[in-house]
Amino acid sequence: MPGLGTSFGRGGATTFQQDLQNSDCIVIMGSNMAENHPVGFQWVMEARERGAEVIHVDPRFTRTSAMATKWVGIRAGSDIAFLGGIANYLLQNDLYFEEYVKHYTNAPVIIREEFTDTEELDGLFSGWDPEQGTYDVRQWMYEGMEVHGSGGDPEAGFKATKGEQSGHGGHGGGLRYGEPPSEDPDLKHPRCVFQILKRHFQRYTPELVAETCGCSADDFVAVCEALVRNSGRERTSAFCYAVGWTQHTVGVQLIRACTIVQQLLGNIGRPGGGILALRGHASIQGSTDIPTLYNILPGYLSMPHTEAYGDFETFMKANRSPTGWWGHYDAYWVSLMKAYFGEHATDENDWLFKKLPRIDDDNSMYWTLEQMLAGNVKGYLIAGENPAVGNANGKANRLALAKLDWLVVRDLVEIESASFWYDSPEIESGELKTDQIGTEVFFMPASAHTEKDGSFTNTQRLLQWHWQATEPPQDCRSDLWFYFHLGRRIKQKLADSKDDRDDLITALRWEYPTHTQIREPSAEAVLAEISGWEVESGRFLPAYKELKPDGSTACGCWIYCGVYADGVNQAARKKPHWEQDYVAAEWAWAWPANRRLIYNRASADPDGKPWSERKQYVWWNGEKWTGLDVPDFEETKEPGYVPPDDAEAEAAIAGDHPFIMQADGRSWLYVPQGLEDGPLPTHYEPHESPFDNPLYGQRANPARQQHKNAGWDPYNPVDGEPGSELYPHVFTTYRLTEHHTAGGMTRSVPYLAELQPAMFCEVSPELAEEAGLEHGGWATIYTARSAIEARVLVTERMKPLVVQGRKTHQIGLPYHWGTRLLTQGDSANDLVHAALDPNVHIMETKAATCGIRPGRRPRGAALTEFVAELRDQAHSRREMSPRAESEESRKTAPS
Amino acid sequence: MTDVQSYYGRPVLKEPTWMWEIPTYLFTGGVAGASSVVSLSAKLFGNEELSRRTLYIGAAADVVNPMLLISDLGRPERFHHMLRVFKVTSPMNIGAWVLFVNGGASTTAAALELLGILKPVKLLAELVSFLFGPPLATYTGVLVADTAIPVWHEARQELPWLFGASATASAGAAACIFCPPASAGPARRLAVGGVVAEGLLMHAMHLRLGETGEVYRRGAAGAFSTAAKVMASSGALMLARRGRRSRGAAVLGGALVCAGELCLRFAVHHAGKQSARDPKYVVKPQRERATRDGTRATTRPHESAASASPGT
Amino acid sequence: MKLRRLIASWPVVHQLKNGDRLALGPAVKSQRSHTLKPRIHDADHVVQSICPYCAVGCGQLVYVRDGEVTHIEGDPASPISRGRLCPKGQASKSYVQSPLREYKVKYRRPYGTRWEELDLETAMDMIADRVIETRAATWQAETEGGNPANRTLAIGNLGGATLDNEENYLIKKLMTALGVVQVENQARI
Amino acid sequence: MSTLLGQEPTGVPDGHEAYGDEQQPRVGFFTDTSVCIGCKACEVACKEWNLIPQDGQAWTGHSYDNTGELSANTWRHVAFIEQEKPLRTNDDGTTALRWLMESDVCKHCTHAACLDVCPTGALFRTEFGTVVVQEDICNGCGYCVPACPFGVLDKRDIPSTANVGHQPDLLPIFGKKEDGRVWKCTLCYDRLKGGHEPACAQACPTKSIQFGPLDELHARADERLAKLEAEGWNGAQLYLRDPEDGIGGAGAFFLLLDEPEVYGLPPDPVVTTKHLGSMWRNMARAAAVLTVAIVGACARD
Repeated sequence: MPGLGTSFGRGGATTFQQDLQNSDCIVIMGSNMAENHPVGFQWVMEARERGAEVIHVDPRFTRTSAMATKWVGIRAGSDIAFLGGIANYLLQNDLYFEEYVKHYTNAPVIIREEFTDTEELDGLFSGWDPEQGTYDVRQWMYEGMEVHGSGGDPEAGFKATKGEQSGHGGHGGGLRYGEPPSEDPDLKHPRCVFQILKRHFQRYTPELVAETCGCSADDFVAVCEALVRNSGRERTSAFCYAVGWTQHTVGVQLIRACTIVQQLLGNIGRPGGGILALRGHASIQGSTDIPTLYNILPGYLSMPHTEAYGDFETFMKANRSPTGWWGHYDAYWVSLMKAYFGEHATDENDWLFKKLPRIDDDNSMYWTLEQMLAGNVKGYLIAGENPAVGNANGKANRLALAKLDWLVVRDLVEIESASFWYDSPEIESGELKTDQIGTEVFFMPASAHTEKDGSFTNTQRLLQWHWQATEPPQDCRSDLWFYFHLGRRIKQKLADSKDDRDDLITALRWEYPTHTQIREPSAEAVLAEISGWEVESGRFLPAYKELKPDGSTACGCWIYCGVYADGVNQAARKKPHWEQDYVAAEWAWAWPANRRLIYNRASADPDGKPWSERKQYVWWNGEKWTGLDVPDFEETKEPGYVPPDDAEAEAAIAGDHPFIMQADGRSWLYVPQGLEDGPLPTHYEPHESPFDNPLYGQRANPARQQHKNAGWDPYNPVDGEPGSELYPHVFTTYRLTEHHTAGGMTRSVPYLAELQPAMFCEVSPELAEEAGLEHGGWATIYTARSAIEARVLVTERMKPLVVQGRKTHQIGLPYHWGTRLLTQGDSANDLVHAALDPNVHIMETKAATCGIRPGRRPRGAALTEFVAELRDQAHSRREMSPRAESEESRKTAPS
Repeated sequence: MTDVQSYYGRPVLKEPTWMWEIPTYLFTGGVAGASSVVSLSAKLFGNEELSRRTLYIGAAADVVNPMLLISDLGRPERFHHMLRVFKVTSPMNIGAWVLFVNGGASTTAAALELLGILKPVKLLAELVSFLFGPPLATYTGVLVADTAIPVWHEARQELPWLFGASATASAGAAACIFCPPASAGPARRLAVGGVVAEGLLMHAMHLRLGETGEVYRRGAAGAFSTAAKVMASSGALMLARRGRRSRGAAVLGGALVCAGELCLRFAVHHAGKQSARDPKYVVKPQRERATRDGTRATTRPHESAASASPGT
Repeated sequence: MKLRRLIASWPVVHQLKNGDRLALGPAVKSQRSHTLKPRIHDADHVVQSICPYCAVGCGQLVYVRDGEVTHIEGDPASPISRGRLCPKGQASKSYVQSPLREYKVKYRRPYGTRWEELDLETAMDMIADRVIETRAATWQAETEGGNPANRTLAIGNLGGATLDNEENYLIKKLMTALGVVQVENQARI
Repeated sequence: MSTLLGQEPTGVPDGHEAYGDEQQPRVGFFTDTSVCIGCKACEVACKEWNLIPQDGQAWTGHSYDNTGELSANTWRHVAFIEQEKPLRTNDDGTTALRWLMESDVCKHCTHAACLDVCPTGALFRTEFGTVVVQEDICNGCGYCVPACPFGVLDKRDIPSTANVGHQPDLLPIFGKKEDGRVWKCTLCYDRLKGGHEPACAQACPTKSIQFGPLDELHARADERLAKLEAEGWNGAQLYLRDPEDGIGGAGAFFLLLDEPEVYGLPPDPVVTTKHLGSMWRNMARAAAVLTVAIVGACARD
């Protein structure tokens, strides 16, 4: 996530789960860790048993809250106000870790004059272009810093790096020798980051937090005090978050807000500190590192855009940061091309740069969805994902599948995405008719994890190998098998093509050893390629330091370089934990360079001494950096090292700057480039919210992506608009311990199906009373998109909140259910709209508005009518007096 | 009883899984047990008619008994596992042995009687069955009482007596049906006396059970116990008033008493199920006892040191 | 002889002989109970694996006999999970052996009303052809603006967060070579 | 059943000592509900290991508990109780809300009624001091079902599954389709014999379920209780830890945060065979009187 990436330099969790046991205070927010990561939660319990405070801030009282020493209930989608409030509390009361902030963050850096803050512009930053609905990010730059290509220079034909790829410091712009041109070490300059930050959050007072989040000011202050009490030289606090933070139209900025708090408290790079991003899938971290994403190549290298780049050199110049480890961008790039195309990629042909496919600004999942609905997408391959249930606006996703010419679905069981053509809710409602759907569907049975070798990258950047236990039965095949043999066939069929478009296919290195009669490709051979080797000697590379820009090295993913060092599968190391210390450096392999707790140079003070005995981790012993972990720093670079004026790349990082991926070696409180919606997090209301923004005239994130005028994604009227009263409540979706995501892996398991056998909604006794809901009965929940039914679970764990003096109800909806498998029910995602975060195009499943009424939903065509009727009623009311705010004047044609 | 806490009102105990066979067996077992005593006693005092008839009645019941028990088993083909062990701690195991011996003896005796051979062996068999009859007629009281079901366990003092009386009554009544009134005198006395005794014992049991006994006034148990009272007493009355003179009255009265006794066994059976179904019958008495005598089932913090006692 | 053995095996005899007078313990132990042992002791081999559900990354031990998974439990050696698993991870064997698991390719022809059987090889060949045809028909060498595009926007690939790194690597590598840019996974949603 | 021989109940499990030198130290469970996160891994681990059939998919609305109770097909059951009480008495009271979770299991009583009353010896005391139903012996008489003061044992009424050794009916006329046997937690007898800890204890993510020699567990539990008291936990108490209680203490005991009945547990259970001696004597008297009465009735001719 760029939230972490732009702040610290890498988009991965800064720490590892076992280290939570060293925390003195753990704040779990945007996550229901006990329920969704139960085994990882054992480390939180370890900490609690050692006396640590465990604080859970969440809209619901969950199994995590039950274990916490304190629970604070807040309104879904108000987290930035809460975190900004903490930052303000620290700044106003001088409770930040001064020495850490001064040396390790960009607090002293002075920002150029053009920059204007949301405080002045009523919720907008300078550079806002209302026509485009985007920011000109150049106005956010460090003072005196020349704007750097990928930093967003439209004239040069570049888009600002963003999304996952920006997760790397946004390449820092053209810094000379790693130091910003102008800074004020005393943090006094009115335009220095520290002062800007102070002003930015000055109105985020405890009272405002209470009014916005619906919690009490005392509870909020108690959390601040706990964090202060447990941070500093002697103590550290950690944050754990999950998609409760990411799945918002302000998802990235939400995580940014947390990074600011942790930077001010000096908790990054230190034992018991850090920010632990809790990922939901076995290899979701891996699928970003080695992306199955449109906008990046392995190791977060940019996919080329369609804008004119000129030649390879310009592209490199644009992407290579003069300073920091991104200074070797060309080495990483060329090594990747050598891995992809072998001898076909040469210096002469610019490593085939001209042949590479180009992306547009947005080719993300929901953009593709829109294209599918428009009939522009013909073929679709789905591997281990269930968009018909798991994606926002499920109806649109299912209707889109029906527009395809051909569809391949690979899974262990027949999921809803494979069966939409005969048993989807749209078949029931008559919106789809089986014999009128032209989609050709291939269901390909997949292998289970026990039937193939391979590695998962877990939530703490750890690559763990799983060995094959049995042969895949009958037609079941691994995805490795499927894509390898698909590629092989295509290569064969196009072998003698002279067509330009087939050049890359012909050039593609696609030779992997296979075994057994099904000819399963060797996963270890692929891992070896990912790790990389020296082309001449074939010597496996030990680390990315050895990658060269001259084509002499091949490496499929530079940040994974070394996972196959010495020809040994490092990810398969299984040395028992009782034979090593708690860091367990010899269990599997973590990127980068097997570092478990990254930025760990920050666990020592500027002079290289541990901040305290109690919290020592990595330190300077006089000759080199040493300690419990692999130092995340050049081993022999002295703490006092000052880069010379001509220094480049890592040489330009000073000895007291721990964030080596950043151009200036510091963590970024303020992000001058790399983000679409502002250098600082700002509280915006969710896209759909029953409330106005108490801080600014700008109600919601101005840069958020909406599908205005899109019939397939209608929105509820929001606060202030007539019609909003039809959708008065806030709902949030989530997972239960007993099921996994869209249910494809759990609704098929009898022992799990019986533990949570029905879709239900969680409501407070007060709401039940108001809406006439009966515990154990049925309720119908509806939005402008659709209506679903659920069993009613009335519980004290749901509390009505008083926000802006108004009582508001929140409704909890697990999203595991679909029309098939052992336990069936309506999909919560059918209610969710597809307005997106501008940086990563993620949807807002965690906070939107809805209505609820007792009883089961209408069946068949009556359902669509029911939804349309309410929607039209609401929208017609809105037409009468649309919200004044320009950005809100969207029309939504009923679908 | 709202003052009783429970887990969503769910039962603490499991309902007995026994089906209709068991209460029926409680009845037939009683008939068999008591009849074998009647048979030999009658012979002793020269009432050959009564003796022979009751011998047959007892034997007939003893043929039915194992069938009922086996058909109630979850794995009938394993019925013989009952005799795998000899467990004094298991009334059912002891019962199985008793039934085995008594049944064997009474049926042998009946067979020899029928064939009119091996007199001494038959006499021995009758003696054995005379000795095992009374335990057969009463152990079922222990069988039922030796459970966690409050309405059964708390009545452990009365149940063997109650079942004994019921057995006597039903054996007598059965004899009244199959025996000419002239020689059925003792049988009538047993039937009437049994019913009277049983009435008194029922009363005593209810006094002891108090609130726990209220299940006998509710649902199936209530219906059966009312039916039992009405039929048994009216039958007894009929036997007492006209049993000596009219064969018809004897048959009808005997049948009514038998039906009544059968209903009594079903009443007890259902009372047990109902008692298990509602947690209050388990929790309330235990909670009261716990607060009265102090419980050791839970250990509070301040006691924890003390409770680290030997024997663990 | 046989009878003697039968009598000797009669628990009642053990009761009297071996001091378990109440027949509560050793006397009544059945033959099965005597020879009982955990089925994982009969495994042909044990494999160290990783849980396929969330990203905690718990270690698993997969026990195999006659080519079938007979049991899956936590791997005590893992420093992360220390042998523990959540209900999902614990149910991995039932997931792998789900009663609903599909073992054969299923094919639905355009406008078809039912699944048809299709041989795996044929299916692979058909899919390869679909990719090639669609790509050829929708290839975009340049943008309207005349900038290089080298792509097709008519094919998309979804999924990856539940797959292995090696699988994701091949997907991205192949799709890039094919000019398929609409590659996405759950990390986005 | 020591009481039958006139002794008072002790902490020594009936039948355990009969093993002589085969005897192993008594093992059990200490279930500490103060760290239970209600994930139900124990329920699934148990079913996976013991190959227990699925138990039906009924949504109860009783918080997150859709299992309901221990039964023939559920040997670990996690109870969920939502209360408007603070978790700690010393809380600032801002969140007077707590969610109790407890993983229930067979108690493996020191004096076990089910074991006493079993007429076939299918139930027996193992060398580890645990109480186990032998599936190859049980004939489904069902006597242990009402005998258990905790309502643990139950008859399996669903068709026998392949994994449980099901013999063909010897008596077709009485033959039954259902499994018909009684099932309960075996404390993973087979795993114990193989030197492994029970499946539920190994799975438990937070070690709310602890397995080990009973005396070690007792020490640990007492320590834990003291700690919780110091931290001011609301209603912390040990359940069935005391060898002087009505069942002579349990092999599987608990740390609860409220009264037992709140979790569906009996507040003061007593082994049902405690009074069996007097019951036998009482029966003897009844039998004697019955004999006399009948003889007397016949004598009056």
